[in-house]
Amino acid sequence: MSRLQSQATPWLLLLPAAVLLATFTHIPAVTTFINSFYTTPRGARPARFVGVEQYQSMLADPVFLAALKNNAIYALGTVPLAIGLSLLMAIIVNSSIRGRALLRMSFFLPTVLPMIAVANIWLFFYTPGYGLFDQILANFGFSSTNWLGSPNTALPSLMLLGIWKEAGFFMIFYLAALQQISPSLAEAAALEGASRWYYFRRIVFPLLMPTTLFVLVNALINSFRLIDHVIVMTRGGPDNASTLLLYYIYNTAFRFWDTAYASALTMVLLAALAAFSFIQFGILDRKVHYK
Amino acid sequence: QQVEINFYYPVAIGGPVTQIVEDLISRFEAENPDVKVNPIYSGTYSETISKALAAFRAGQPPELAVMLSVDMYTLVDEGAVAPIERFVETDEDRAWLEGFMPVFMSNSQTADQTWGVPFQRGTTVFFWNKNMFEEAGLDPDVGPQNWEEVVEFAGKLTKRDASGNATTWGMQVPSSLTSYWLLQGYVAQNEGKLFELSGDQTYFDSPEVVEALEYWVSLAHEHKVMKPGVIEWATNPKDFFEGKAAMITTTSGNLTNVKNNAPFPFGVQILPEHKKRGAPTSGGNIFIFEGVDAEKQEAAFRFTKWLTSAEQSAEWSIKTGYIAPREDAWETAAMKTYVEEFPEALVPREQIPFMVPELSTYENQRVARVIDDAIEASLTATKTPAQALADAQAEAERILRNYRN
Amino acid sequence: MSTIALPHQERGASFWRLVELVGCYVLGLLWIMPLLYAVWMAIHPPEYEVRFDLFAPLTLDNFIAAWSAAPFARYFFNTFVLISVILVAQFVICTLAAYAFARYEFKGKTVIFMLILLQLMVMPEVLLVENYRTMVRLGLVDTVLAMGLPYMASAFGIFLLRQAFLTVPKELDDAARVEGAGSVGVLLRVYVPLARPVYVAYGLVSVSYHWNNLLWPLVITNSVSTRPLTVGLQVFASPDQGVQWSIISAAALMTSAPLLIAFLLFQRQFVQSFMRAGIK
Amino acid sequence: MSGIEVADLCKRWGAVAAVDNVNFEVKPGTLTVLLGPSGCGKSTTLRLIAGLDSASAGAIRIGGRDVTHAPPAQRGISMVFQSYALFPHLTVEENIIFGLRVRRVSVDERNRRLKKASELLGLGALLQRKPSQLSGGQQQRVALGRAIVAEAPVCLMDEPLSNLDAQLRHDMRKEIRSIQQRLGMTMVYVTHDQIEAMSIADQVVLMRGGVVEQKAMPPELYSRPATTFAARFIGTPPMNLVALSNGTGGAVVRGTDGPPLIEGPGDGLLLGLRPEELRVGASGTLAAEILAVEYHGADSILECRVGDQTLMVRVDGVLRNQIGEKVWLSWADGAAHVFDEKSSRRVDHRPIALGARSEDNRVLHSVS
Amino acid sequence: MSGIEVADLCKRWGAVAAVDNVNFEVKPGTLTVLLGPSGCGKSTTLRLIAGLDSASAGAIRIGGRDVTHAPPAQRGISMVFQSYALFPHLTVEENIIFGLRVRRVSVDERNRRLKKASELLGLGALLQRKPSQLSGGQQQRVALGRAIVAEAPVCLMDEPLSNLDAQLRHDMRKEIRSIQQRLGMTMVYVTHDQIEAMSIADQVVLMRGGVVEQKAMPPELYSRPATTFAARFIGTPPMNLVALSNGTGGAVVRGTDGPPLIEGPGDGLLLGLRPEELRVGASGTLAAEILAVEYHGADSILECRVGDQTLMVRVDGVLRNQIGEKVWLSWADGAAHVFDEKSSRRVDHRPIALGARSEDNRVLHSVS
Ligand SMILES: Nc1ncnc2c1ncn2[C@@H]1O[C@H](COP(=O)(O)OP(=O)(O)OP(=O)(O)O)[C@@H](O)[C@H]1O
Ligand SMILES: Nc1ncnc2c1ncn2[C@@H]1O[C@H](COP(=O)(O)OP(=O)(O)OP(=O)(O)O)[C@@H](O)[C@H]1O
Ligand SMILES: [Mg+2]
Ligand SMILES: [Mg+2]
Repeated sequence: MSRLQSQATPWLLLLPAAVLLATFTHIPAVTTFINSFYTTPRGARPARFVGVEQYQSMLADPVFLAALKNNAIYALGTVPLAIGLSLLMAIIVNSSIRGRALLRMSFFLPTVLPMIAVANIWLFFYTPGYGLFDQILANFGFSSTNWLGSPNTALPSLMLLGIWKEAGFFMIFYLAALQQISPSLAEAAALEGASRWYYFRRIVFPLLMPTTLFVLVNALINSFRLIDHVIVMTRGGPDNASTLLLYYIYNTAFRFWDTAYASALTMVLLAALAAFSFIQFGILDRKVHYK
Repeated sequence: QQVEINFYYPVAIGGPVTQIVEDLISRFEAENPDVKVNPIYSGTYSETISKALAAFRAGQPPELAVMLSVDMYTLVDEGAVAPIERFVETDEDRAWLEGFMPVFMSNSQTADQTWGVPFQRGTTVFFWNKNMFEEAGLDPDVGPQNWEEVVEFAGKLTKRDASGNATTWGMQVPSSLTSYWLLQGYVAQNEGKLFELSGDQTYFDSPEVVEALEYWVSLAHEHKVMKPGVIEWATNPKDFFEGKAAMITTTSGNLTNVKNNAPFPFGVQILPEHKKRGAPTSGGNIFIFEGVDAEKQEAAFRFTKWLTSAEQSAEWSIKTGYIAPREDAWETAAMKTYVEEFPEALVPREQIPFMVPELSTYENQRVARVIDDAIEASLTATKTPAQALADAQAEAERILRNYRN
Repeated sequence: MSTIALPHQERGASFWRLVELVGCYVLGLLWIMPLLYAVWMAIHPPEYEVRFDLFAPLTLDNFIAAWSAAPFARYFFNTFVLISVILVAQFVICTLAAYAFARYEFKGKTVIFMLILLQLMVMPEVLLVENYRTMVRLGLVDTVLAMGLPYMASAFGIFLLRQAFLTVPKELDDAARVEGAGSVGVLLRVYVPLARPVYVAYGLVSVSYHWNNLLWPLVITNSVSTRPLTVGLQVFASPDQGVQWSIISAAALMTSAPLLIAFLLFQRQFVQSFMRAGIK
Repeated sequence: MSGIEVADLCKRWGAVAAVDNVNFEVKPGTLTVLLGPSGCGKSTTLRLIAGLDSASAGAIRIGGRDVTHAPPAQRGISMVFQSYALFPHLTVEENIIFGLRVRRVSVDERNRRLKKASELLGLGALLQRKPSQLSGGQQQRVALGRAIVAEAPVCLMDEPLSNLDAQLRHDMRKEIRSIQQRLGMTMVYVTHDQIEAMSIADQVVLMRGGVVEQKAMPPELYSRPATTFAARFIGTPPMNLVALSNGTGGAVVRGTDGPPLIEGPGDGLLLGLRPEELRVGASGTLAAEILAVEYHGADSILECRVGDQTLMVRVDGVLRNQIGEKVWLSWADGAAHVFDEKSSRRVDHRPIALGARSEDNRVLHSVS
Repeated sequence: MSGIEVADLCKRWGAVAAVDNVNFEVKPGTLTVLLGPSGCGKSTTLRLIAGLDSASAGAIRIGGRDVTHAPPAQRGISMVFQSYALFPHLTVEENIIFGLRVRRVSVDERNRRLKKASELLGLGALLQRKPSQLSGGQQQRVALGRAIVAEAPVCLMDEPLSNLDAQLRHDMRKEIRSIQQRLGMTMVYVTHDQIEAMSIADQVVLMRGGVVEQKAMPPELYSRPATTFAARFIGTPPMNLVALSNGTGGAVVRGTDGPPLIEGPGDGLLLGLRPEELRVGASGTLAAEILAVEYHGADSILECRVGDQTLMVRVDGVLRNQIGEKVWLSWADGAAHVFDEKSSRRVDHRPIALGARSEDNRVLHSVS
């Protein structure tokens, strides 16, 4: 067991992972950054250095601004709701309620299914006139709504699907965290005369803080990463009312073939993701740590 | 030695298209044992060009693909497709190429070369539900003939429940994708035009275009005879079958679909006129790709020629509802029988004299998206048509500026 | 029966207890409803899509129609190959890296670990433009390999396995070494078998992730012979004109069926796997 | 100040009776230890008293009031858990006053009690720390503090020291006892450690398989074990139980022919002799052969064969005897206990007075 | 059969020396115990011998061969770990033959050794179980089995019994000793339990803070501790160390004015008296006041004040004396140990013979 050999071993073990990660994460991130300062090469015309021009046109691009705004609304709308619901679900499923397994299944099932499949199914629910939602609402005297066809409802419709799909996923994390809480804490609180709500507010919720943080960051990332339902249900429409950032990148790169502009857009996305990781490692992690 | 070629095709209409394509291919292969054609179903038109261009850029293009005729400039700009003239050698070849109707060729030629071969071409036509016409006291055999009549009929046909919510809309025009195409019909009827055939100039903010869009929007907002917001292409025929819409405009490619699925007698006619008759062409051409062996290109050409010859054109038209783009196709026996049994099939053909080429520019996908957005914005009342079109024109200018020199 | 179980509390408030209970079940029903409805649509003739009738005739026609309308068999096969390739590669690559992090000390360990964790934020689909170019350069566009490659070195997998390896008692490692096993021997004979539940958990999470993944495969595949189910479904369900919801439902359910069935059969393992994967 | 009465208490988990008709009384201001091997129902009994589980049958009275169906918070009890059950996200101070906050005790009162408890337990410097920043002993003190500030008349403790090391356990035990006596608390204390039980209790309730085996003060438990189980559970090494049989002149050790040790027949009886009460000498009552010697420093444990039975003998210091050597065992008159083999209960007996016997011509029975 | 020599062994973790110049020798076929408090470097020493850590300095020889830099597998050792280190995914059988598989021992040979070991340890019926299906004692046996089949001349054990309960620990200890002797293994055994060390060892190496405090056979360690640390580490309660001071006629207990206990000056000396060697009576050598009594069943521990110092006394059974009562302490002549306070090393002394003293007019010094 020579010294040299034992020092080389970890590097050899890391090599395949490092090469792949560098090739598909680190180097692309850097080249994206570089490419965002050039134009898109087309046919006979090669790429040309244009400095920050791509970023300037981005600021003047109404679609980009709409995408940014939509994504912010999407995140702010889905994340807190999904987290709140998932916590509620976790608490339900963690209790001794009859039919726990069935409830857990119904909460979790949407998570397992492909987004593309459920989006296609939901597409029908949103169909004006005879879709599920309109059928149900018709019973209460509501008129038919063009859910995906109106700018006011298109994004919220996507958000609803997003919440439905994600809440069960986050529930699992809360469930795991709840099961980590020693039952003797509940007993100690009961002995002291704490009500259920008090116990939840003062003990359970604070103890779940690390989980909440983890879920929060994941939910934020997902809200910028998952666009399958946009592709299927609205294609960003109407009039970009439901265009999300990554969808716009996808469109720009693979529909309009403007890869340089797409690179600049990607940099914005990366900046957003970096901000989330900053939330996790920078600010909140310190506050919620008690271990 | 067998030559293998890949054939991307989209499905843009209802019906068992995949099967029809496969049938045709197996017949071609029987006649040409040295060629093997792999049909690859590639989704919508826009997905098809995405895929095909992606594959081309990756150095593995399909030998041929059915893509929107209007994507010609994009494809030419990329250097992705080969001019058809390169393969035309014999007189027979020349006769075949000249046999296409000129209106379809205007979207297929630029720089004195033909880049795509008209294949699944269509136009928009007008359908109505005869039962509802009768209920509303209209003559079930005559559709509305002009813009005003459309509004009038639709008003009569729109049904509302006690609380005033519409249960049936008088008129429905789809607007979820490539809605510029329907706008183009209105624009043509209004004696205007959307773009220059050179592919580097648009006229989105011209008064004729603005009026046309204002008319369309007025159906929903002023006259309240059309469902507000964006109407899905996919659900439009379904709404018609379900009785949620009494009159619809949709692609002629839906003829067969409507014929098979409408549970009531229906009427079909060319689009109503305004200042004059007018309608856009639409649909896909077959493109032969660069970047593959000459031998394969040649096989692709042979397949293209076979597929668009009179016999096959007629068959394709009969089975799908697309317009056969060649005069000689209409002369075939099969076609003649079909038209006798189903006279409605003649309707798209009637429209040919009034047709204008579909919007086609450089960066066509992007420009189309710009005008589509403007239409959606107007239909959803986020902007006035004039404002939306002015914005769209500015954006189109920005995009196309680079292509003028 | 209380949602947060405190012993012996609030016995009297049975009315609110009941309201609460009903609330729980309503939420559960609401959540499963979309799927039940999809199943309803898929197993009845199209006429019943929009008409709810308990006695509507059952049919498998929708499935048959969907199956014959697109080469789903091929798509299933592609997905299966894709998932197998990814899973095997992930297991091997992540195991090696995780072992290095769990049991070796070397310079820059923390920095490298951080760099790897970066991928938790920046998934390959975020960089799809550049990754596409890379694949073009490698000549891999429209191959199964291209679909899988960016995911093979999974930061999540490395992290998870590292955690698992860290919980392996040092004494077991020592014992194996005293008994004569070398580095690789210790890894294969001790760490890997002991981390088996984590492999199962990670495997399930990974399978469901890649079964469901759409964007990257959509971008990188062109042809039927590589397209996975999700892309196949996307292509299938997006004709511009006219759709039949019952057939789309059937197709959507069909593409989800293996996961759905696996989930129903192994619900516990699934939930526990995700839970295990979630505990960090 | 309230005493506790546990009457006919039963707790069934499905078919298993974890607690089976348990009766005992804890006098106000005294400390009762529930002692017994793992799984005997100690914790269950305690949890029933606390109201954390509900009784299948029987009654619990605290301070004369029937609390069998009262929720825990209304029983006037505080409790210290084995794992301390400290809230990990709260500081020591917040942990201690948690219950006072819940009960909306006034801030002044809260501070007064906190001050008193933290002085009593020496926690003053730790009040702002989180539990994870404390040692095991300090955590234990915090748990104790939480119980003290409640100023509940009754305090329940479930193996409160089992997570601590031996030295700390010893110190904390003294501390708990002293606080209990100083504050005059009524305390029920669960442990499976007999030394802990003996050194801390006013009364020991020895349990086994859900039933009470013996209730007694510690010295009585040691000197008059009621059953063979009690006899062997207390003391290390445990009491030797030697089977007797009928012999001439009284009961003899089975497998030997004398001497008679107690009056009357011996069949079905067991003679109990504690290892530390046996003496080894060149003369004595029973002839024995040394099988093994284990050296412990202060004392050594001898394994001796008498007849066909093995006895442990504890002797001080290093033994000079050799393995295989033959010796005589003797004991004081009061040191012998007799049990019925079948019921395993203690029976009264009359010992036969036996002088030390010098080595004689008796033949030791060897076992083949 | 190989002995072990550990010469000037050092192990530093950063700045801390976990093992500091340790020397000892283990004769072939004997059992040496490494004893000491937590963190004293026992495990580290053992791991250095095993080759699981590498030495910072010094040498290790096994069977005369220098193995300081050899990997564990080439040192001819087997090892039993504190937590047994059984592979939870393998059956008992697979666990036992793990090493033989790794070393590609032939199947026949493997079966032969497995059979032998499982007979020796009574594991025959358990071979197909997983470790989790075994009791602690059975798991321990399997760990032992794995060490035995290796047929390595040297066996190392790191607190192999610390996870077992008292009774089982006692039995297994005897079993290990008997196997070690029967197979003639050379064994190094780590424990922090002095009773365990005393009862099993041929030689005890007592460690503290990385250095060897004393190497000796068990009785010598008890009867002639080399340092105050050794004196207090062996025995419970630990040896009383009483500070002496100069007095008339010899050294007296500090804070008293007599009687003189040893010849010469007393300043800077400590008198060591084991609690179990002190006698309490109405007469004796030292006057004392009883501060506390702790009852343990077989014996009681008295806390007594002598001068300004506190002594523990172990007496048998229940004590009839009261707290606050004044008594006399006495001890046998050989029972006194004397240490230098500064170096804490043992020093020779000449005791002054003292007859029992009847209660007289001496005034007990009370501490203010
Ligand atoms: N929640 C429960 N469900 C079913 N059985 C239980 C439950 N709690 C305890 N038991 C059973 O009741 C019996 C008594 O358990 P209890 O915890 O009171 O024992 P204990 O004396 O405290 O033991 P230990 O010293 O191990 O803590 C055991 O057999 C146990 O398995
Ligand atoms: N890997 C390590 N890195 C740094 N310090 C260590 C390491 N291993 C042990 N030490 C330190 O070395 C000293 C001796 O540790 P060792 O484990 O040998 O003690 P021990 O006598 O076995 O104690 P215990 O009875 O608690 O097992 C301790 O102070 C410990 O903190
Ligand atoms: Mg217990
Ligand atoms: Mg150790």
